[in-house]
Parts: sequence; structure tokens; C-alpha cells
Amino acid sequence: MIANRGEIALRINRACQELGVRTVAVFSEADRESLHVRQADEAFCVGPGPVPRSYLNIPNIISTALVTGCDAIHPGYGFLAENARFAEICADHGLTFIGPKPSVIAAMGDKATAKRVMKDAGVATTPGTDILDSPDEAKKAAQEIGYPVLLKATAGGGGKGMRVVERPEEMERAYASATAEAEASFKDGRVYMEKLILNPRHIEVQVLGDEFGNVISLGERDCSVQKPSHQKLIEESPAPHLSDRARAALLEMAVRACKHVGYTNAGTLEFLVSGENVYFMEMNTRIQVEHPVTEMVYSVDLVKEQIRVAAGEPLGYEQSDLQLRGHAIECRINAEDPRNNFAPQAGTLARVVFPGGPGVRVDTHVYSGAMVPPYYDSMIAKIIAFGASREAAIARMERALRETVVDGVNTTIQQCLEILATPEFRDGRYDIGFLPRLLTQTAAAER
Amino acid sequence: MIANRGEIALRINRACQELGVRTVAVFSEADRESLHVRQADEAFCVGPGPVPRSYLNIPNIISTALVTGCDAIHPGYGFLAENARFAEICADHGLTFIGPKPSVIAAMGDKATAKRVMKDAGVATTPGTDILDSPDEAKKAAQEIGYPVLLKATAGGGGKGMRVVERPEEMERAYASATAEAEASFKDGRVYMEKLILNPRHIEVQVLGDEFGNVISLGERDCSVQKPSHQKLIEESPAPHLSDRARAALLEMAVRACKHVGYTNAGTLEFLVSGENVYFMEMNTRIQVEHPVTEMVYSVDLVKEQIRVAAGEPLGYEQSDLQLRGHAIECRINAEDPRNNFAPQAGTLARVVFPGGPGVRVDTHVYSGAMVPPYYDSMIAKIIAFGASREAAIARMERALRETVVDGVNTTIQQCLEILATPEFRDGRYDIGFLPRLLTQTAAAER
Amino acid sequence: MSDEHQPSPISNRVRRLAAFFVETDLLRLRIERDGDEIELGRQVLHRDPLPEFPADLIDEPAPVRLDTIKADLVGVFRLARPAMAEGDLLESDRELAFVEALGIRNPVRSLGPGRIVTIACHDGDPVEYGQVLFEIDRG
Amino acid sequence: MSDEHQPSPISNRVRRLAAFFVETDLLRLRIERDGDEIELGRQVLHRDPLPEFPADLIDEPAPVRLDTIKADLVGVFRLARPAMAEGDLLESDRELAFVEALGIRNPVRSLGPGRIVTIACHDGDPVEYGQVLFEIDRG
Repeated sequence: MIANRGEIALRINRACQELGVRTVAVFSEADRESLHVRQADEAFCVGPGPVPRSYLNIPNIISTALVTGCDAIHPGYGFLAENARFAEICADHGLTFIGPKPSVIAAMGDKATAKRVMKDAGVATTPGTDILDSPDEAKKAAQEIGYPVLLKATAGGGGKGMRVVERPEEMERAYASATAEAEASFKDGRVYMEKLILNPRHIEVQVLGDEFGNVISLGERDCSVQKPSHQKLIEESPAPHLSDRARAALLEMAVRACKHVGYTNAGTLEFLVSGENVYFMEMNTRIQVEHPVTEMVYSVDLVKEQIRVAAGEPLGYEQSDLQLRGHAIECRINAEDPRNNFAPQAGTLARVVFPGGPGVRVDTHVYSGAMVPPYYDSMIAKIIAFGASREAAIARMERALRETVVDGVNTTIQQCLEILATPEFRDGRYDIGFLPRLLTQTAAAER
Repeated sequence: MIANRGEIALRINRACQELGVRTVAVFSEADRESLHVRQADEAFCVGPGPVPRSYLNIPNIISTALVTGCDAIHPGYGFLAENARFAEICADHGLTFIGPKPSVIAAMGDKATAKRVMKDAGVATTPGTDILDSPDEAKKAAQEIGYPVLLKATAGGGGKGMRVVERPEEMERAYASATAEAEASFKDGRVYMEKLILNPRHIEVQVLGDEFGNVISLGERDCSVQKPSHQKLIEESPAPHLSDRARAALLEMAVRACKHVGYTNAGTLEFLVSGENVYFMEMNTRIQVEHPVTEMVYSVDLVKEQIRVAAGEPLGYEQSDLQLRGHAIECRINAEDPRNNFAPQAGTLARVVFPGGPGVRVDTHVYSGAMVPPYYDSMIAKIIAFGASREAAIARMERALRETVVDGVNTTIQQCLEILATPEFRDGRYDIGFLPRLLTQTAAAER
Repeated sequence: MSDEHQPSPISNRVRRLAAFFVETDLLRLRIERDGDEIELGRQVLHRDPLPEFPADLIDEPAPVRLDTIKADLVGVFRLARPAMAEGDLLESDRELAFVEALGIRNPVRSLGPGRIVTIACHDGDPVEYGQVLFEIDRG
Repeated sequence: MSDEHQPSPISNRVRRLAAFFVETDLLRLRIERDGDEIELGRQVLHRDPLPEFPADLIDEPAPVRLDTIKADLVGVFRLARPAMAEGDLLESDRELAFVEALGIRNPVRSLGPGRIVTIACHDGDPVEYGQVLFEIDRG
């Protein structure tokens, strides 16, 4: 069963169809006309539009899997993908959760625990603390680590419950608002502290593990083009200007860490990279939005591997089988208004035309006439371009974006083209501060 | 300038955009809303819908190139692509024709001449004759070659002016009707004779040559899934069950032949293959519809190479750079009714959804709401699936075809799925008689 | 590359047409000429009293106030025992069936009296959220 | 997974509605109820003679018979000398311009008398097939 919606539900359905696995889709009342409903072998409505009543409705999702006789549940990303309790409930009902063991999800889901575990495995982590009990403890810790520091929610994600603290006198207020926001967002107000690495690159490593203790890494992805909200917009593999030494260190650390925790299935270790310094940030125990760039340069099918590994098969590849070839870039096409702080857009799409031709992959659930409901993530398509070189991949992405037509809502297409045209991006010399700086410049120029 | 329409016009536009070459499209009044018009940098109407008045209107096409300041003309396939006179006219006006020299086009365009030239180059050809002057000469020749024989128009193509003759007493009538049809179709009634190879496979070799005498082969394509009209429907690379010896012989012959005639740019040598016997059939001096399967397994961009070579650059690849990887299959999505002898369909398309995800390439000029005019080739899209193995490519193609929605006209989607499901196709043991036999069986079963 | 049309002085034309139109008893008037198109219409005006409108006409067939009872969770549909049949009268609110999900029997009640018009599922059917289980005529 | 409706006895209902409809002077009658929709209509029947239809009405605005002269080949537009201007009167058929293509001057003629309303291209413009070059008022 596919416990998700949108493009990732289609992605999973594709892998299943190619493996000859029958699929059951779940959908909300708002998604009745969505492609993932049409393309699955069976489809069950599990609730109304709002996420808590449908895509997070564990009883209805489990019940659907049971009444349709499913063997396994693929959670995609978001929603229930990193919910250890959901993974446990699956197991309780004899359903295979396609992901790592619940205990591993739980350990990695708690960021402070994850850091400690990684430290034990010999992985470099950002200087920082365990969970903090008070603003005073925070102040003392910051003194040791050195300002600026970052307060982060241990249950966090998407920048929620995160505060930059540059001076001791800001700590009291920052601590209060970070814990309050974390409590409101995750029902878990606990926060910890990390040294703030100024304008690092966000580089992540894709890993795959099976139940026989085999773990392989599938290179890295540079995801430093992020909106001010820290959401990724453009990703690429391999990361430009990453020294061979830094790359080797990253990949080796990732594999070592996974073996240490007994990691199975697909996962991603996110690192901050500043010069030759590499700091483990967090691990995502699921498939990522940006997995296709890895698939293109390594000629693998990560979702098929997830399904195979979950079925108890050994990995289909050994490390030595994997040969990096060419360069791949992904642009996220979101129904958002980049000129208005990327405000999400809902509505009915008029004409929709996606690009084609050589080296272009499109993962999308929308089509001419499709509805974009207001309840969900604003991403409506991913366009991935492959090229023999980074330059060729950029040129191909530019022509692919120019071919793309999405009428009816504002999108990030033009914003992506603007980013691709900048000298920083073309040179591959950008960090996570790049897009916010570019947006500030553009806004200033327009005033 | 792009002197074509439909998906190949888009294909050429994509290559140009990625190379940073500005494009001018030409279009007929019937194609005003077509994607190739929208995506080119400039677009000029060159005449009304019917082909002779627009896409074959040489004065208007040349004039468009001149008034827009074009340097070169890419003719695509069909229309003016193998018109030696057009290539000469381009040269006369200082325009680079993106293809081989006019003399080579002319030599290969005359099938009897082509065969003689190939024979000279040491290429195995079907036992046969030069141009025949009378039915009596034909009878005498057939006696020597051995029945059954094939009468073929020297200017021919698409099965026009072609007749199977199984017995001497049929010769008189067959000769008369073949010459008459050839005269009517090509204004050239001359015919020649070939031994009829019963149910051979149609295997072709992709070649590329530059102006420095370099010629490389890019493997072969099996195009044996042909409609009763001899039009290809499904193509794949590599050809299944082709022995290493036969493959090596084919590729070596193709390169030798091209060097012999001083071939430049992209071309295809078509062979009939029967067991270990290989017979040269004809050479197409242009890009082929099915070129994407070669692009996918060799990771090359043939159209970019065409443009680069025509600009006087050396080939971007040496033979040793080319590594066959995986398997690719193409299905042609035609606006045709397979249950009614593949009768072409025209009309307005309603909902159109093309497949996406890993390993799937779509080349198309249509979209939801597009018009399919009655004047042109009925192909509206090509879907190409790549897989690590032939089995993986077939599984991927099946899921891609099941994802595809083209409402408003009959298409070949279901027919392609039926073909992919047959034991003959799955085993890779099919010849050019396969699809006609399948259609006969299906029709019989439905009666 | 495009035909440029002079815009016609359409407002004057429409004004005159409208004056003509109100003198007629036409309900709709539509004139097409070249690319232009004018359509005029009005509400129905009855000069004579209408023949009496048959009162039951638009209420045909005899009005049933149909309530649908839908599944509010995913599970397996089971009829309550003793099982009801289509056409059965319900004196008051009662349990008609239940949806079995994760081992729990979630009752489906009639939510008042009425007549069962349709039982839309068979015993043992898997049902999705929002699926119609019963239609009940509230009379 | 789908709502099953009892089909209503629609034919009987339509028959009764139709009987009612012919007694009225309605041109169209449309009844919507729940998902059902019935529409009845008839040709316009005039009981009284129509008021006289103003003869010039649909010919408004003052008729200009505009001819467009289009390019019938691709090339470069050149005005003939002496050059015409918008507003110029043409006594008879004459050469207005030519389209230069592949070194040949292909004349563009006015095809009769009239007044030049628009010269739609500038001297030296590349023109495509079917592009409007002149608009001529034939009076």
C-alpha cells in the first residue's frame, strides 16, 4: 500500500508496477481526481482533505491495508514516513513498513539522540549540547561553544523551533520562543544547542542498507539552494567543488554510521560542509524528495531497492558496482509565489505542458485541468536534467524549464531559471545563504 | 532553422537550445498552435496545411532561412530530409544543410545505386538486379535468383511500388502494377528486383561521420515490429538474440561502407537479418524516428552531434568512448485505429497525460487540447523506456504505456501493450512477419 | 503576423437592436454576422395568466426525503443481526450494521425512523471513508 | 465506492411536463431538481405579425468593405515607388509593394480600386505566408 499522495505516490506506484507488485492507493476527498488514485490497482478514500483526518489517519490507513490484503506499506516522505509509532503499528498488524526498524526511526527522529549516536560512531558533528533544561544552562553552553549558536527543537524540522542567537543577552527571549514554537509545532518543547556554522553548504549522502548488514553509499547531493524557510529548491549530484578528500570522508562516515546503528532500507545523512570541515546534522530515515538526481547519476532505482530490501532480499548492488556517471540537477516546481515569500497557491491548473526529450525526467501528479488543493505541500512537479557534465546538465535544465507551461497558479519555474543564470550557481560556488541573498538583491532592485 | 514539424522539430529545438543556438521554426497554417512553433525563438508560417504547399515548399523555406538570417537548416526526417536537390539549394544560398553531401544523399536515395555502391564497399546485399527494363528481363532475373522475389521502386519508400512475385506467371502483372504505382508515387517508374528473404528481422545500424573522415557506429536497433504497411511500431536497442559475430559484422560493414562513400553526419544502414545471414537493404541519410533508443543505451545526443558535425567540428566521441549500457525500447504512439487497419485519426485531443518517472523519455508535440491535423504523419508521441536489462525495459515500458492517457482519438497504446505481452516479443524472437500474424490472429479471435 | 480589425461601434448597434427586441414577444434573439455575435434575452413575461401549473408535477416521483448513511471510517461492512432488508420500516433509531476496523465493531445507526430504500453494500464488503452504506426514506 | 441512484420514472414525468408546456407560450422551460434536469423548447411561433425589422439594422456600422491583401510567400516586404500612404485612394488595380524572395520581386497588387486603410508592414520587414500587408476599403 502507498500511504502518501502527489508525485511520490506515483513514484512508488511506478516502482511497484515495474516489479509486478499490485498497489493500493489511499486518498483524501480532495484528491479524488489525482493521478495517484487513477494509476494504482485499487484506491481507498481514507478521509477528508485536511491532513490529520486523511493522510495522517493511522487507523483508516492501517484498516485499508488490512481490508485490501496488503503485505507492506510504503510511507513515501513526509506524513507518516518518520513516525516510529506508525512503523510499530504496521508491525503489530503484520504489515511490512518499508523503511528502517522503528527503534532506528525513533533514535534518528530525536535530533539530540541522533547526534549522540553519530558521535559514538565516530561521525563528526557540530559542536553542541544535549537537551537544555533552562536559559541559564543554554547561556553557559553558548559561552563554551562560542557565539553565534543555534537553538533547535529536538523533534524539529522545516525550521520550526529554530532560533539563531548571536549574543548572550538574546538568549532568554530566543529560548522562550524556540521552546514555545517547538511545543506548538511538535508537542515537544525540548531544545538543544549547536554552533552556528555561517553559510555552510548543505550536502547529504544517500545510503541503502539491507537486513544482512550490507550498507552502500550512493554519492552525495548538494542541496544548498534553499528558500529563506530552509526548504530546498534545487538539488544536484555530485556536489560541485567538493574535494575528493571531503567526499571520501563523507561517504565513509555515512556507511560507518549506518552500520553502527544497524540501518536498513534507504536513508540520508545530512551534513553541513564549510571548507574542508564536515558536520553531521541529521539523518532522514526515508526516501527524499531529491532522490532522482542520485538515481540518474548512479543508474539505480532507489524505490525499487527499498521495496526489495523490505521484502528481505539482499541489496541489488555492491559498492563496487556503482559508478558515478555524468551530472544531474533537480528543480522543484512549486505552486508558490516567489515574489510573495513563496506563499503557497491553490487552484485549478489550466494548460500544463511538461518538458521531454533526452536526459529529462519529470515526476509529477498534475495535468491540464488538475486541482491543486490548499491542504498539502505546494510541490506540483520535479524536473530532473541529466548531462555528461555539470554545464550540459544546466543547459538541459534551462531548456526544460523554458518548455514547461503551468497556467493557473504562480510557480517557481521562473525563479529556478533566475537561479540557474547566476554566476554563483554556474560556478557551483553557492552556500545555503545564496538564495536568501539573491532574493534580497532582487527585491531591492525591484524597489 | 528547423524545416520540420511535430516531435522531431521539438527534438531539434531542444538540441539547439542546449547548444545555445537560436532557432527559427517553420509551420503550416494547420500547425499554428503546435508546440514547435511556441518553443522556437522565432516562427514563420510557410504555407497552408497540405504538405506540398508548406513543409515541402522549398522557396518559402529557403526564403525564411534567408530573411531570418539562419546559418543552417536541419531537415529532421521525412519531408525534405532526403531531398538531394534541397540540400544543393541550401548550399547555393549559403545555408548549411545538416546532413550528408548532396551527392551522397542522391546516391543513397536511388536504391539500386545504393546497393551497387555498397557491394563495391564489400557490404553483403540481397541477391538482386539493377534496374529492369521489361517484364521479360525481370522473369529471366527471377529464374536466376530463385522465387520468391520482390519488385521494388528505385525511388521507393513506405512499401509503395513494391510487389512480391512468387511464380513466373505473376511477373507480367506485378511488373506493370509496380511500375505504375512507382510512377504515380515518385514520378519515377523504374523498378529493380531482389530476392525475397522470408520473415527476416529488420536490424539497422546507426552511424555518425564527420568531415575529417572519422566514422563511428552506435550499435544497432531491431525494428522488426512493423505494421502490415511495413511502418515500424516498436524499436529496441540492442537487438535481442543477435549473435556477437553477426553484430560485429554488421557494425564493421556499416563503418566500412560509410568510409567508402565519404559519409558525413548521422545515417542509418538498414539490413535484413535471417539467421546468421545479413543483407544490406538501404541507407537513410538522416536522423531516424527511432534514434532515441540509441541515445539512451550509448548516452549520446545524436542531434547535437549532427549540428556539431555540420558546423565543421570533429565528432565528440571516438568508437572506444562508446559503451553500450542497458536496454531501451521505443513505442510509437500514433493517432490511428489499430482495429481498422491503422487508419489515421484527426481531431482535437481532450485529456493528455504522458508518463514520467525514472528511465522514461517522452518526445511529443501534443498536449491537452492540441489539434491533430489530417495532413501529416499520424505519430503524436514516442515513449522510450530504459532498463538495466531487456526485461526491466519491457516492464518499465508497460507501466509507462499504462500511465499514458490520450483522449479524443484512437491510438496505438493498447496495441503496443498487446505486443509487449506476447511470448514472441518477451522472448525477443520476432521477425517482420510477427505483427501482421498477430493482427490476423486477433482479428480471427474477435470474429 | 496578425489581422488587425477595426472595432465596430457596437454599442450603438446594440442599443437599436434592443429597442427592436422589446417590441417583439421573443425571448431570445441572436444575430451572427461575420465574426460578431449579438444575443439578447429576457425573463419570461406572461401577458396572459398561465394555465394552472400541475402542483404535483415537479414533485414527481412522489417526494422521498432520502438520507444517506455513509461510512466514517475504513473497514469491513457487516449487517447487524437480525439483518434488515430493503423496504424495511424503522420505528426509531437503531443499529443497522457495523464497520469492523482493526478488530473494533463501529456501529452504523439509522439516526432516526424511516424506511430502508437501499442497502448499498454487501455483508463483508470493504468500505472506504465516505462510502454510502444505506439510503433511508424519512417520509 | 459509488452512490447508486434509483432511476426516476422519467419518461412519464416528461410526458406530463410536455402536455403542460404546449399550453403555455413559453419558448423554453427548464426544471432542475437534484441531479435531474429537464429542458423543453420549441421553434418561435409568432401569433402576431412582428414589428417591422429595421432594414439597416444588422448592417450597422456604416459598412466598409475591407479587403485584406496578404503575403502569399515568405520574403522581405518592400513598398513600390512612389510609395503609397494610409488614406491614399487607388483609382484602379496597381502595384502597391513587392515581396522579395530568393532574389525575385513578387509584386503585391491592390486587385482593384479602393482606399488604403492600413499598411500593415514596414519597408524591409520579413513577412510570413498569410501575413496581412494591406487593408483596403472597397467603399
